[in-house]
Amino acid sequence: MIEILLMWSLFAFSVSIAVFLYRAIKGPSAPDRIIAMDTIGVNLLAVMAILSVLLKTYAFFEVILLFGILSFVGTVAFAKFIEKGVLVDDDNGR
Amino acid sequence: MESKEIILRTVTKLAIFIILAFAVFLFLAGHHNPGGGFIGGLTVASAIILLLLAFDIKAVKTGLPIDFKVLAFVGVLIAVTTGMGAMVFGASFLTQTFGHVHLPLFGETEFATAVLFDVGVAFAVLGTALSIIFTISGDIQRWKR
Amino acid sequence: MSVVIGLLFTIGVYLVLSKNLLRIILGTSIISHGANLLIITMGGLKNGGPALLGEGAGSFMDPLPQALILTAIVINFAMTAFLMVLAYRSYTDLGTDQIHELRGAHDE
Amino acid sequence: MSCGVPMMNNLVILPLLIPLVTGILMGIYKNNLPLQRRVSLFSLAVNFGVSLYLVQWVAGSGIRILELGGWPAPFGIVLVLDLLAALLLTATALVGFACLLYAVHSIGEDKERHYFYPLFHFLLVGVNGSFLTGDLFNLFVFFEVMLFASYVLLSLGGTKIQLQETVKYAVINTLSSTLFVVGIAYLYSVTGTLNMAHLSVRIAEVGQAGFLTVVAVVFLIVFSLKAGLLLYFWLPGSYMAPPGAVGAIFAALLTKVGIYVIFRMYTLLFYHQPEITHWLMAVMAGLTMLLGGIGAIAQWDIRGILVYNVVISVGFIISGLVFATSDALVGAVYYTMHDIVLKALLFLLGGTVIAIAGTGKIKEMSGLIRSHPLLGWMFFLTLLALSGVPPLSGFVGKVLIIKEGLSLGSGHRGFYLLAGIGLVSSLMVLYSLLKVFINGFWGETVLSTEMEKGTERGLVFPCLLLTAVSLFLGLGAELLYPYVDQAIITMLNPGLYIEAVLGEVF
Repeated sequence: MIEILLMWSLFAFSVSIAVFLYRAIKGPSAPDRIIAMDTIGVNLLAVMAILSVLLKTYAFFEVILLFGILSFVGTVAFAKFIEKGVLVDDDNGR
Repeated sequence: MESKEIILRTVTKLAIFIILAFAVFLFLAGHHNPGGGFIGGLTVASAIILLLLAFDIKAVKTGLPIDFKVLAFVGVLIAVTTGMGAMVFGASFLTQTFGHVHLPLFGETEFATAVLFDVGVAFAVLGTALSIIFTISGDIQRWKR
Repeated sequence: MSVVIGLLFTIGVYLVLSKNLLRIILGTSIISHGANLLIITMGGLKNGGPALLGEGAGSFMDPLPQALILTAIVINFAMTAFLMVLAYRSYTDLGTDQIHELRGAHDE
Repeated sequence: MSCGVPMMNNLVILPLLIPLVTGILMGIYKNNLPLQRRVSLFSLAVNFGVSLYLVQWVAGSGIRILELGGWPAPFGIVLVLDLLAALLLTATALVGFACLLYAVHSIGEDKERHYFYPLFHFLLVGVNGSFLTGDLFNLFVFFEVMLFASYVLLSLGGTKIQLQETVKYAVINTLSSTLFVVGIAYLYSVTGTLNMAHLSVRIAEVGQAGFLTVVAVVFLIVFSLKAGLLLYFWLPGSYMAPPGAVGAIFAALLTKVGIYVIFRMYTLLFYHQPEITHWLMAVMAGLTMLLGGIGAIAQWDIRGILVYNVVISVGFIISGLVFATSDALVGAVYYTMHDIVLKALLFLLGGTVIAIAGTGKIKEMSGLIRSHPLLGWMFFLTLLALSGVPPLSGFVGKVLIIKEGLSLGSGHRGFYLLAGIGLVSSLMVLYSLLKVFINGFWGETVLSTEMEKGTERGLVFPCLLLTAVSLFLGLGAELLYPYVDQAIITMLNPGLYIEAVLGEVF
């Protein structure tokens, strides 16, 4: 029973990733794209988590964490780039 | 302009420790599980990149007065030296060995020379990634002016 | 799988043949990905657990292609980074990112 | 399966480790230039000594292998040192020493600060590793190390020409490396192994059917791109761009690594269908020599002439492999060694001439022999050696290859043609270099000593060193012959190589 549920949720996540992918490609503005990419990242995390339940393995846990960190840093970088036009300040407000 | 990026900075201050702890965990997990020097180094690098994003080059450089290019070379040197260590004991190059050490706090602990190799790899990865980031971001600054 | 590889190679070759330096670099990168995928496919897609100790050991996959790809990816990453820097330098120094403008003029 | 005392086998990795560690140390102490210069030279001298010892050792006790990490051969990574590799290692160390000595005096402090020495040593790591490795994928890795160092060395200094040539060179080599990976993937799918000895066994079992021949041709394309065999179109531009010392080490080593790998692959792995692969190679070699010769004759820039000479010699060496008799192979290996030394010498001399005259165009220079007699006569000697005039080093290789070609020609008409092209190409080499000599060194002295753009001080000694070696290669051929002869035995009998790597199991 739980497996069918997991399968269906995997399917749902795939659909949502596809939809977000459309937004990321089409997205009229840059913030749209960034939010879409970030959400794709979150969805991927969820997919990995479900997979690790399905496959009954702990091996993906580190991957999930690491992916979360990287996606977080990436989103922050993009957001900052949009806001300020630079990624890394030379000397910030001092 | 003091209030700038206050959310980002606060989150960063908290998150940096989590990320670094996770990096150490990944690094140490590498012996029997997925993980190891490469990913550990990259995770530390991502933590420092987060610092760079939230603060600025100057602050990070005063906080971490390390030349990352040198760090990369030192890392490779460590990795190579552990390989050569095996030659001293008459085994083939890169042969790794391990033994059990009794540490006061952790009890019976496995200690392997592969860890030393991994330290080298971690340093090399960290150094390379960060020197690339520093170079590029510095270059962009110069270019904008 | 093979279709995807073919597709990747097609895209890559198309990009490499274009005039823009950035596109060429992306093209080489995509072709490398195609080659990596080829290694996986050629290594044989088999049933079996992931190549980890303790995880369903006994029937695990052939880890060699994975090791090869890991190495190839690292190398490809380094190459792409270097080419990007090179393209950037040639854009700032030579003032162009069009490959046909990088032609000739050796001894002049 | 490990044979011998493992401690002793660790010596095999020394030619790889010495430059690696030196390169790393140079990277750490990157601001201490005097230290860098001394340690670099010292390490290369040590490397040369070790290589000489290895030659003796392997000649005495057969092929040596080192299983990295103690993993037995078909599974782990293995380094194989046979006599061919040892001889080439020696030549590499020697040429590296001379080029570095030249570089110390010519490259300029700015480049020295920007990791010139680490890159130089990493280049040598790549080259030595390619010679030593017994594993196809490892070969790819070492190739990449070498290429990567060469990209950076090529672009070091960042002049316009260098940048634009590096772009082309890097893109082409990336593509050919990708093809290499593709070839590896196919080979792995058919044979399920990447260890060269193991591959040889497996290929011999299935008898190199059609698919494997296709793979062989893929590899031929890859390595001809790297070696500049027919697919040399990237070579002239990129070898002309860098400063003299870098150009010399490129010309001496990079193409030779490609040639070495072609030797290995087509004597160890793909030797079952010579009528396809070797025929293809014969056509490519012939065309390479002809086109390279025409290019050399057409050039009026001293670097251009030298670069096309590199192309010619690649074709010539490969034609030795095509003939594939033991004498021809001896000639090819001998000529390879000679060519490593002489191409470095030629480029160093060319670099010196350019440094003195301040221009590369031979029409604008004249009469240099009056103010620089030593340089002039060394150039003349090199010229004679390269075109194969008897007591000098080019002669032995040329005569062996062409003699074999002519004697094989009775069986196959094409070999006559190839040998003939070889002879014609010698003439082309002679003509093109004489053009440099006559225009540059003879005639009226237009440049007085005060007007010269640079000096030859410090630049002549490495040239002298290489000239001496070249003379030794020619006059001491008798001394060297047994070693080369023994190196050939492995090439003709893949069984020896396989037995050394895999033990008696197979």
